[in-house]
Amino acid sequence: MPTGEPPASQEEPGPALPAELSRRLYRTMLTARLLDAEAVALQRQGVFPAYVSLRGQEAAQVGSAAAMDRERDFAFPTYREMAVALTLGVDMVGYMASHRALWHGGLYDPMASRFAPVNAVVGGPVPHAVGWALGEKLAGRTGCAVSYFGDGASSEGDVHEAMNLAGVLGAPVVFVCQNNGWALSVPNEGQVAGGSVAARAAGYGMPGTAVDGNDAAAVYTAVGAALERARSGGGPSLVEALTYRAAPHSTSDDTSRYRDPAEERSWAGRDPLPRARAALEAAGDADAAFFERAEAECRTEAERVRDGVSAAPEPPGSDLFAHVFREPTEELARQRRVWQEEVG
Amino acid sequence: MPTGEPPASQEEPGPALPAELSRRLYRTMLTARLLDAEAVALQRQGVFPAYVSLRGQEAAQVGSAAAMDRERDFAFPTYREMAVALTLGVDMVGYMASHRALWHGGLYDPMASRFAPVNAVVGGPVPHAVGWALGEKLAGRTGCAVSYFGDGASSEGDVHEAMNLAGVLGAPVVFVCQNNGWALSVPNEGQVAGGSVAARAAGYGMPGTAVDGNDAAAVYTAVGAALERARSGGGPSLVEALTYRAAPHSTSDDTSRYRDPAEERSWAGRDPLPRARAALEAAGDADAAFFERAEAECRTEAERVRDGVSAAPEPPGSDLFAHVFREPTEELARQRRVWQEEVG
Amino acid sequence: MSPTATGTAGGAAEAPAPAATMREALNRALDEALTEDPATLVFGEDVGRLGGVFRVTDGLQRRHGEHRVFDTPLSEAAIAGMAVGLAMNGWRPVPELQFDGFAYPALDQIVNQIARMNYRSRGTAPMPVTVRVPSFGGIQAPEHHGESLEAVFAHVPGLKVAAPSDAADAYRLLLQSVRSDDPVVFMEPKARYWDRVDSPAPSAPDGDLPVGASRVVRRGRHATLVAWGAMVHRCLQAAEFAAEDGVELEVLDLRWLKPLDSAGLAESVRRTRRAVVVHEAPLTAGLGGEVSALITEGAFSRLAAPVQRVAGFDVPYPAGPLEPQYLPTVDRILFAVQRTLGA
Amino acid sequence: MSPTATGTAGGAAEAPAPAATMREALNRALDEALTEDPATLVFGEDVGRLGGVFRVTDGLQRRHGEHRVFDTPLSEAAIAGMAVGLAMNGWRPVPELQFDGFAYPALDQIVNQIARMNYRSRGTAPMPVTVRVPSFGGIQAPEHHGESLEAVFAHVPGLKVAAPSDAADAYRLLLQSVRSDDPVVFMEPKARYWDRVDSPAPSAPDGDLPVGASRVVRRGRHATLVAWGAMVHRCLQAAEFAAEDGVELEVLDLRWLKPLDSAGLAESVRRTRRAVVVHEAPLTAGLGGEVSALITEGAFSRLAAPVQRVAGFDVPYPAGPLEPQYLPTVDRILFAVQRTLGA
Ligand SMILES: Cc1ncc(C[n+]2csc(CCOP(=O)(O)OP(=O)(O)O)c2C)c(N)n1
Ligand SMILES: Cc1ncc(C[n+]2csc(CCOP(=O)(O)OP(=O)(O)O)c2C)c(N)n1
Ligand SMILES: [Mg+2]
Ligand SMILES: [Mg+2]
Repeated sequence: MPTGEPPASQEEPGPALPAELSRRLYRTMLTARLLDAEAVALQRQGVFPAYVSLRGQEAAQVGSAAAMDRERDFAFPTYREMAVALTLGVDMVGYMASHRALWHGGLYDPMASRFAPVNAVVGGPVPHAVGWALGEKLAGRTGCAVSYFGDGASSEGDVHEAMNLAGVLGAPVVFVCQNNGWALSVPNEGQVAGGSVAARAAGYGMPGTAVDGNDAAAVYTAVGAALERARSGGGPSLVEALTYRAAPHSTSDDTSRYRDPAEERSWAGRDPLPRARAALEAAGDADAAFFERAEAECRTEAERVRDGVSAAPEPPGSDLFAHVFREPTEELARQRRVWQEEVG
Repeated sequence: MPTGEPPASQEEPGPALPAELSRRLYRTMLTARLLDAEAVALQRQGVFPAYVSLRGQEAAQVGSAAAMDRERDFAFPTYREMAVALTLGVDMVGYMASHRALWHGGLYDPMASRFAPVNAVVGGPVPHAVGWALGEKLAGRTGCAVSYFGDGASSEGDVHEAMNLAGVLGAPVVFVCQNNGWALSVPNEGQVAGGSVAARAAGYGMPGTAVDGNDAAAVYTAVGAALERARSGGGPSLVEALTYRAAPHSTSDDTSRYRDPAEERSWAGRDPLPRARAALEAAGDADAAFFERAEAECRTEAERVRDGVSAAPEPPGSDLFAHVFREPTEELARQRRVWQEEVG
Repeated sequence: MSPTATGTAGGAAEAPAPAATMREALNRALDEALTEDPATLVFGEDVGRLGGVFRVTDGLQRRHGEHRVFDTPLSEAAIAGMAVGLAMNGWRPVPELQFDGFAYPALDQIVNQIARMNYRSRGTAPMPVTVRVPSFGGIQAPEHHGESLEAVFAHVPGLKVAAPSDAADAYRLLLQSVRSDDPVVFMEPKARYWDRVDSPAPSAPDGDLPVGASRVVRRGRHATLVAWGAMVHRCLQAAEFAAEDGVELEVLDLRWLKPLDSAGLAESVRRTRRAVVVHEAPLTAGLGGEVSALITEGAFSRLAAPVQRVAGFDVPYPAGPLEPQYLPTVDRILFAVQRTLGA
Repeated sequence: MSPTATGTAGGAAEAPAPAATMREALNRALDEALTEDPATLVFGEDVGRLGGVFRVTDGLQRRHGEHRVFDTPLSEAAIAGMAVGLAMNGWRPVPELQFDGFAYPALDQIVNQIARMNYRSRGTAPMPVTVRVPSFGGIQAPEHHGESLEAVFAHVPGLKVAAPSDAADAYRLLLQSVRSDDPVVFMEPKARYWDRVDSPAPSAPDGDLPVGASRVVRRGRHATLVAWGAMVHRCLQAAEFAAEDGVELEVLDLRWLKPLDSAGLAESVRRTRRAVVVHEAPLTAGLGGEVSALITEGAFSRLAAPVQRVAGFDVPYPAGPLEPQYLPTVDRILFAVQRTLGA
């Protein structure tokens, strides 16, 4: 489907979720939205060299991550999955440290958080998810891998190889493509032949679903079903969350060069946060007091993370050498001495 | 479909072709079969270090190549497209020189033959075909590229990137996958998730057809339609020719380690040559005299090529340096002098 | 400076004024190449509508049309691979790989296809491809946006490799590369994109320099500093400091990393008797080893000290605050000079 | 010998008898690794049912099961990429890339992922991956089946690189690599697969050699030949010839191409005062430059002549009849020795 025209499915209301869950999703989305705004501000203030905003994709990220089993599953993100990290309980100061360029992969513990290090290679982490999932199957465990990637990444050879491999091995992995309409300056028409990433799944013999990516409940339900299927031995599947990159590609980007503000406005009408709020209200699952409290508490949390990452100490120069090998080499020790004498 | 079980479509008879064309296809297939046998013999005699037989795939190769316009189109082969070369009128002594290891790419003129140099990187040449096809479109010419690859190659990232690119650019290219059931020792089940390469086409928004690859007429018709479509601006399409690698992967391979002779026997019953002969006879398009003459003339041609490649001179050592650059460098000239003094 | 900082580029296709930035100079070179040869094509990720994340291709699509300057999907291997087919069909492709670290997915097509097709076809299949790769570090970018792959590219038979150090030379080198009928990997020093300073003293009218020629950008007699890309400027800074102590350093800008100017290296070091080679890439198996070997082979009898190497450490290219700790500093260069003088 | 020649391999997991071929020795090392650590996995193209095109993995699937030794689709990038995920999930992957030339499609995953994950995760994500790559030339194979990528691998921070020269050492080095908790690229010299000869005089009980240690396989005093993989044997042949003329050549087998044994190189050349480094890869930016630089840095005052390099030429690896013209010959090695002695 051409970028900008929201998919038909977006008109249908998402399936109803338990009130408690709906409220949790909303609160997490709100925290993500507020923290995202803080991050953009930190970049403007020069605290972050650059930042990649996920604004508009909160429902796709929170909805998909909330469906994961935090004890068993493992997420493989790109560089834009801040709300996934938040949903999975990753140390957000450590996560944001990646955007402050304190450490490329972030300063959180990826193994303990079951959320891989931030990965800047488009398509690169997708085969990792398949390998991790195969590892679960080989070990007779029941965890699933969730592989996050974008519409642009779907053009990379690694993504194809990973999907085919997952199909052949029956690996318990869920491929979550956030199709936000744009890969930097290139819209879907110039990126995804055929127009649908979900449609690729059939070619690998796995289920592929396109869902309204701005409806957290719809995403939660689709990813939940895919996880259930993978967990019960049904193999991989693909969920394409149709959403929109409401912000520029990064704080250094200039959308005026390549996209029509009208498109942004049309998608603004489908902003996942007001929608979630409206749904909660319509269902009578939340009252004014809830929204007031949520606003306050989420803002406090966003500010806590903002202050934490701003205050985080820079890693010492010696960290250059700290994690290159687990079994140190004499040559690197020698270079460390050179650094100590001439730079450190 | 699991390897070994020939597809249902194989039961249906292929569409009828003009008698003259049917006879030409048969003669080319026969020459390929005989030349293939000569090549295997040359390897046994130690004239070729190794050889990759195409036995069983004559219909897929001759049928597809015969549909091409030799004045306008361009073929991008792998290492197993001998019968494609033969059909396109490539200098076969020059082609076979590649198997005698006289020159990796072969000693024919690829540009004049409109048949790219032999390419040993599985999947590697597929993006070349897309680039060539785009070049035709940009130039306002009407040629099409034909990209040959195997079932195993379909797992490579390059093939995916090329198909997506072709779809996005509307490049006039026909992807011809010869699914011969095996990628060296790995059958389709372990290679092609979902079981069908043709089914991948839909994911790129292009037509994909699986045809009986042992029926030259069926392949000719399917590829002809795909070329017609591409030539008239309809963009890329994919034809999967379901066939069988009747011989080992190469003369150094040992199929007893990985496949059941019963499978080979079941496919032997579908050998494209007897089938083509039967079809010619059934249609009354050829008589005994024709088959006798064909046998004799094709054998003569196969022997001419065999004798030619056996007698071909080895390239001089100085050819090491001859074609590295079009604009020579002093450093390479210096190395050539070292070679002259110390080796040549 | 961020990897996608915005900016503007010049329009006209004449040689850039000395005060043009390297981005503007490169933009004009591409504009001129597109103008002089209708077979020239510019394509890659975000090079069309956006004009490139560094704006090096800014305005080219508008001026030369969507058929000759176009965006591709996110497929590095296919970008390099389609260049092969386009070249075989008579075109002169100038693909861009958006960042150094993302050249790896294209490496198979560059090494096994682009660099070999002329050889494989015994000189019948043309391959006039110039692969532009914004390269090297120094701009506090995300991971994989600060890599130096020159040692990898220079090792590949059939490839030529260029890396300019200033705006004026970038213009000349890029035009020379695109006009070449051999494949060239063109490594653009991101850290110098916004820079207007040209090298003080080109040894020759650079326009006449053949492929493979280096140039002495500062004359000196006590030791030779050898560098390319952004490190040339750093060596010039080091030479300034050294001059204050009466140490006269010669600075040689290699410009071409393949073919390498072994004669130019030997000539300079035979005079100065001492050499320090400086690069951003990790030390081990970096191009500094090759340069050191060439100098030692070409000037052994005159060498007063072993060639010193000042390079990045053997660690993954680090994030922001550690970047200045990783890259060769003026101090490290001067320490190395001291070691050669001490000997 | 063809790239898929058949053969048999030993079964038991004890150290190979001196008379075992390198293929058998490697097979036994993998067998032992699979036996001693249930987390070890062997996978790649045709390594399972077929037992590998060189039969190095022959019988392993039968003995250790289809879950621990398995075939993958034809996807080099995914083979390397899945190793990352498997390692992060507690496994010890030993993937095979079927041939050197087909390591390029996997290079992005090797360089940008396998080699960096431990660093990127600040030491939390384990990456005990050993990537086996049948490498180098000399077997009259098709294009892309005779490449030497050691200079590329050795340049990558976070990778270690090993290349054995004989059967017994291949067994020890492969076990040492698989047991290492760091990623190792293990380059197997195809041309020696069928070879039974072990090196005459290991300088030490090799079992005790740490990662990065080279070994002197022949003692001499007039010059040091430095090599790895199949070129070690060629250097030993050259040393035999030289001995007839009373020239005593020392032969140093590097074994580890990262980390490099700079101390071992310096120690040897300080004694012999002359060195020749020999490799199959093209000369320019080959590992020979690094070795030459290390020797010159470590033994400058003792060097009687510049380190000589005998390498493949800067041309694509050629087909059959040209192969012996491309690869370093005994003659070329002896000419280089003469040059060092002449100086
Ligand atoms: C292999 C690779 N190529 C190019 C880039 C540069 N780059 C970073 S993000 C991006 C666009 C990615 O688009 P998409 O996959 O849709 O993800 P989104 O940014 O929309 O979240 C590009 C081209 C990269 N990081 N990795
Ligand atoms: C990139 C790459 N990986 C591995 C190989 C080794 N190899 C050569 S042919 C082959 C099997 C190819 O199978 P398929 O694509 O089905 O073609 P077929 O041999 O059946 O014609 C393999 C693994 C190669 N040549 N290129
Ligand atoms: Mg996107
Ligand atoms: Mg096949």
